[in-house]
Amino acid sequence: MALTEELAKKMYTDMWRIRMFEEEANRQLGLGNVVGALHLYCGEEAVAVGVCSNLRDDDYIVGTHRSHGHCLAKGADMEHTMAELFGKADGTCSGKGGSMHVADLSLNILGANGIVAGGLGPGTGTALASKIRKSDQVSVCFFGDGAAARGTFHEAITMGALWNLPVVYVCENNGFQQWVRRETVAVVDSVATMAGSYGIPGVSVDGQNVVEVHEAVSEAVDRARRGEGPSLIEARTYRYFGHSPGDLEEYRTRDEVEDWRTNRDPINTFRAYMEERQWLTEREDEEIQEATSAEVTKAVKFAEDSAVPGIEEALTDVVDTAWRVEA
Amino acid sequence: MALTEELAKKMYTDMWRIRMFEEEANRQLGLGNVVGALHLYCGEEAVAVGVCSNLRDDDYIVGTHRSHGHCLAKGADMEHTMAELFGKADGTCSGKGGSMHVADLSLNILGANGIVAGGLGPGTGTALASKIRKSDQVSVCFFGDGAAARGTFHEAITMGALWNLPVVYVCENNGFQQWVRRETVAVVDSVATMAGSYGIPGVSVDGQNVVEVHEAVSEAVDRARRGEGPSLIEARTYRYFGHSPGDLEEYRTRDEVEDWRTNRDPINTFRAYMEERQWLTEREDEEIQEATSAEVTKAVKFAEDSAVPGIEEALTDVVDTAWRVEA
Amino acid sequence: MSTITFRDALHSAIHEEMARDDSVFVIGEDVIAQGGPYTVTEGVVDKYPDRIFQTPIAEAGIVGLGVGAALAGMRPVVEIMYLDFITCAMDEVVNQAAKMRYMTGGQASVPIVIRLPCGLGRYVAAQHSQIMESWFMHVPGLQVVVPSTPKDAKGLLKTAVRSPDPVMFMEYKRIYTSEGEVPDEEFLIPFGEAEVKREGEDATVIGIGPMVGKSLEAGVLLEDDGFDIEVVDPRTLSPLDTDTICESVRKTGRAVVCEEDSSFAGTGAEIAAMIAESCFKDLQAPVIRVGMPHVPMPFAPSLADSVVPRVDDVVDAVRRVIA
Amino acid sequence: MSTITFRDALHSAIHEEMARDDSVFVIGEDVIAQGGPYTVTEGVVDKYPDRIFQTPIAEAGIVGLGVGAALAGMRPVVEIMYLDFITCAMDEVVNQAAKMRYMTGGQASVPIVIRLPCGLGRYVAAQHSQIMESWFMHVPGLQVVVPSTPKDAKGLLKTAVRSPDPVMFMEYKRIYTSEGEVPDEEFLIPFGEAEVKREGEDATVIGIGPMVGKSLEAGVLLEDDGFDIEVVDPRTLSPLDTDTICESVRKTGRAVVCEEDSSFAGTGAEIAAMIAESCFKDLQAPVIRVGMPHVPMPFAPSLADSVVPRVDDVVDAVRRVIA
Ligand SMILES: Cc1ncc(C[n+]2csc(CCOP(=O)(O)OP(=O)(O)O)c2C)c(N)n1
Ligand SMILES: Cc1ncc(C[n+]2csc(CCOP(=O)(O)OP(=O)(O)O)c2C)c(N)n1
Ligand SMILES: [Mg+2]
Ligand SMILES: [Mg+2]
Repeated sequence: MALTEELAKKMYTDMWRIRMFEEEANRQLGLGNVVGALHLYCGEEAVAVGVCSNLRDDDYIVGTHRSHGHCLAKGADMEHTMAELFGKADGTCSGKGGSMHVADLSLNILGANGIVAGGLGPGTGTALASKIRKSDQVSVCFFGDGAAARGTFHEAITMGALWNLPVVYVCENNGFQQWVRRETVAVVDSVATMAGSYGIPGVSVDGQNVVEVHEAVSEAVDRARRGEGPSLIEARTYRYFGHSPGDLEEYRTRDEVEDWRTNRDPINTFRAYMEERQWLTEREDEEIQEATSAEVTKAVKFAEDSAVPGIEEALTDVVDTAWRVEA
Repeated sequence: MALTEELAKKMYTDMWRIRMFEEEANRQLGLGNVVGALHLYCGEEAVAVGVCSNLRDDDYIVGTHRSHGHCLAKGADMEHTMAELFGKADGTCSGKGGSMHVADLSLNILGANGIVAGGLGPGTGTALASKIRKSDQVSVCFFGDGAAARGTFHEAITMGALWNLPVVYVCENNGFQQWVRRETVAVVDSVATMAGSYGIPGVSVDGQNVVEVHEAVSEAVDRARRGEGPSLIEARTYRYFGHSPGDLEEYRTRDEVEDWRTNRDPINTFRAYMEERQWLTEREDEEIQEATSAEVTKAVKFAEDSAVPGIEEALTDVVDTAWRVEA
Repeated sequence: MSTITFRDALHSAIHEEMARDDSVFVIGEDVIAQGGPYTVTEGVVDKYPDRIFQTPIAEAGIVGLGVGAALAGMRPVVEIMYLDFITCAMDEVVNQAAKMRYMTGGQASVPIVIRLPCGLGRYVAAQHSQIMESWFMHVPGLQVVVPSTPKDAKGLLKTAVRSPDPVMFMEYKRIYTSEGEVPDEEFLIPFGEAEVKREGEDATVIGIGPMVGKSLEAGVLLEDDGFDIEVVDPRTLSPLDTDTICESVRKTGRAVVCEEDSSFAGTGAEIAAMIAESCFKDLQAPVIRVGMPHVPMPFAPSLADSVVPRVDDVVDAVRRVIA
Repeated sequence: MSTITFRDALHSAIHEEMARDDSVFVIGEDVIAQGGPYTVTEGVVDKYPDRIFQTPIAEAGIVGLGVGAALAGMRPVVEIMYLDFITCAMDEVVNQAAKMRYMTGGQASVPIVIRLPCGLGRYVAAQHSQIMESWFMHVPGLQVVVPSTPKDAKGLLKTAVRSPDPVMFMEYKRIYTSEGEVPDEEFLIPFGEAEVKREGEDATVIGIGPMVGKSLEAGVLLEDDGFDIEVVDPRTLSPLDTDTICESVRKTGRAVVCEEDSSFAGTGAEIAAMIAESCFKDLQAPVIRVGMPHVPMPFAPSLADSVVPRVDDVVDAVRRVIA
């Protein structure tokens, strides 16, 4: 999809929406309103936004344990997403899923997944569905660099490649796998290398540069939509927060984090790009940030006001009990 | 290991031992003495022999569902192996394992495995044991081309490579995966290509040429013994029989099989090689074949004479019931 | 009515459902070649070449893709060549397929059928003979279906394909060739409805899968003892029709639960515990379980035959429960 | 005796066994960093840098390598970060580790310990809260160990490391920080020996894992009703000490089986069925099961707390069984 000024503004806004949503979620965690595992996406915004800016509403995405950003970039509503993190009845998943399972099926956001690499098979399966139906929908599977070691990565991509499915595999290589540095547990530096095992294109891009991500994905999405099969795109990125609550961050220095925040921040980088093209005035920038901030505040209010689910809710949605066949 | 005349004679003999053992097993299947799934190795002898001729008694091998050849080449006794296929009490596994689970732990033959790619993890684990113990034992994992699609292939080799374990991954690419041709279900032609995902050497050799296999594996075994890590070796080969009983062989022509049997038979190829070097007289060849034939006859007799296991045997060897700790 | 085999019943169910609904498709290993090891998907490739996928050997991938296709509104019928290999895809079954509806607060539906040829076949030992229904029963979100006759096989498979939730469909290999009467017109069998396959007064025998046939045979033999047994076939283990089972046990006062799988923490454990709790006052003897001993399947035919429960074992158990 | 936490008990068991036997090693994700999520392997890397392996995210590979190392005579202690992820390695557990001794006719020994942090923790929903002991019980060849106190944790883990056969070692996350007295001198706890954790006359409560503690609390509350319960902790589910359980039930005539996992086809099903069969004549009331309803673990703390069995549920069940 061509990067117009209009699209760029939307992308810039989405990056802020993710950034501010995540920072607020973290604050709410501190307040005890959000509980459980909370894997924050700050620092990686250019990936979700660079990818989803190429997608139609009816395209599919599947996420990871770190998926608030994917959902928001694909169009999920902030209020219901926040309410889900709060475990409230108005959450996208009625409070039953939480951070690791946020999903909005109405937008073909199949959702976060608590199993590392758990989404690659199902994501590829949505592409199989599109192929059978001869629709021109495209599917995107997000996954972390750690996920690339799992067998399901290998099996899913093998089938995606075998049947030339309309799917784009997007690796968010943030250099960490929970509390360990990638280089201590991985055998190849770039996940894109692995594309060779599947005979599909593999490219590595700067995940802090939303334009670079957008363009690489644009090509891959077009290819997929034309029925020419999958691609593997690695975006090199970085996460600002710890893996999730309880991370002592012994595996990196504060300086390292500071360096990325200062010199490679995806929002700053994109702002500079837009300013250069005179696509963004200072005033517009302020407006975007203010509006986003207000959106987040409203989302928190919504989440706070939403009811705690009634305990009878725990017993529903196991299977569809209304369904019957006649003998 | 250098290919001397003496070693070559042993290898030539071993190829015949496998060929005749398998043909006899097939005959016994027809007679109803052998039952169950029987995956025959005829046509692929050069792989097992080319590999195992580089191994010491204390090196480890793990096999596949098609492993009689691996066991015999590593030194397993024909009588007990045949008795195992007969389901007799004197079988290597007391009749409890059968063809898909033949094993001889005393020779560090960890055995056949009924799960495709099921042996790659355990095989790599034996190499981990050798590394921890600082022994210089080497482990070989045999697997089929079909196994390379499974996630365990990916996970096991990743760890073998990560820790530089003394293991050689030997793919027997016979071009078939049960009743389908490899090209219809695989995305890359050569399994050796996949070595790139693990940063280890990957080579493809003519699996019908035992000398070529022997030499490639010799290098890989030396590398492993020196502590320099794993290698992936693909041997291109062919199986003469159907996958297992019940295979209608609709996926290939008789001509194709005949062509391999006539023009690319591993035993004929090796005979020619030895004759050229004057390592094998006609007389010796005859003697080898006669002795092997006698060995097979003896093995069948042994298997026939062996007792059917008593039904109480079905209830033993689940766990070691003799083991106790004191409170 | 026509007399057909269990295999034919499955075969025609798949063909009928594929004709009826474009979203039904087949995926699995060797499902085109020879129509799969049990020829159940024979001919599908000719009629629906775009709706059958012959896969690499990658069970986790197969089930994973099936889950995704189902989430996207398709109806995959997955064949796992031997049930034993589903162990390679348990995350996909348990953490993905089974929980998706719940975790999304009811948004998602995963209409996947996983066909699982199981049990002792032609003596292929410990890694090719397992059953494990009790595993699937224990997982909320999975439906577990165990047909024992061609009629049930057809009616239940057609229902399974239409179900909005995942179905683990057990196919005992040894009964593929068994025959039975099947209606010629279209029919469905609802989940959660046990069938009383023989009426009797003296004891209730609950049979799972092939143990239904063996229990019926036992019923004939037991007539010589003057015992008249009732045979109940739950047909689906989850949901489990506790009403029908309990009604029978309340009538007879005695129950034997028969499965081919090993008893320890098996299917029979749930059924026996349920009966012992619900029918406590009516029970005149302890509920007896018949099953395999707690051992892997041995290879040697002599050994394998000795551990799989037989008609005799049912007869003995009934005698004990009545004695 | 010293008072230490459950986590400390596991930690010292591992350190002691590694000091005693060079063949013991640790493998798992993040086991070096922070000593694993529960810090159980803290300090191992300093003392035994060559005997701890921090892995990629690859559970099938981890367990697979463990099986191989065990076959080669080592004694791996595997950490699976959350029990739920063992679903990614079920072939390795079920078809490889559990069956190897049997399939080789007794030649092979697979002394592997798989540590499985399980159950509800800090509200992490359906894919991070499972238990599934009944799965492992159902697999011949596996031993299933469930400590409920620091003392049992230490003694049973040391025994597990020495066992020649695979052990599934359940660690309920919510009791890592619970405290208890542990002997200062070395000790082992044999498998297959239940412990009566409270003596009583009126009813037997069989508690699994954290339900032991809840049952003991219930015992105190029930004193007010004038009820004196006996609490039996099986400690290992496979092998299961049926003698101790039955002896207690024969004495009290009443039994309640309590687990945190969902009841349907769960651990309690086996125990209840066994009691109902073995103690039929002595039972004065049906065996009651307490467990989670048949649902995945919901995320919302309010919901999660509502489905995990509490002390009150035990109290209610005892009142019902005595009524
Ligand atoms: C199968 C599985 N194993 C382990 C975990 C625990 N876990 C959750 S996230 C994570 C690290 C994932 O690393 P990566 O894929 O690189 O994603 P990132 O967190 O860096 O975004 C681990 C080990 C899990 N959720 N699932
Ligand atoms: C996990 C698993 N899936 C499927 C099978 C059934 N199966 C047995 S052998 C085989 C084909 C294996 O092909 P390959 O690895 O190339 O070995 P080959 O038979 O050609 O020697 C299949 C599908 C199995 N045993 N295990
Ligand atoms: Mg990462
Ligand atoms: Mg092959």
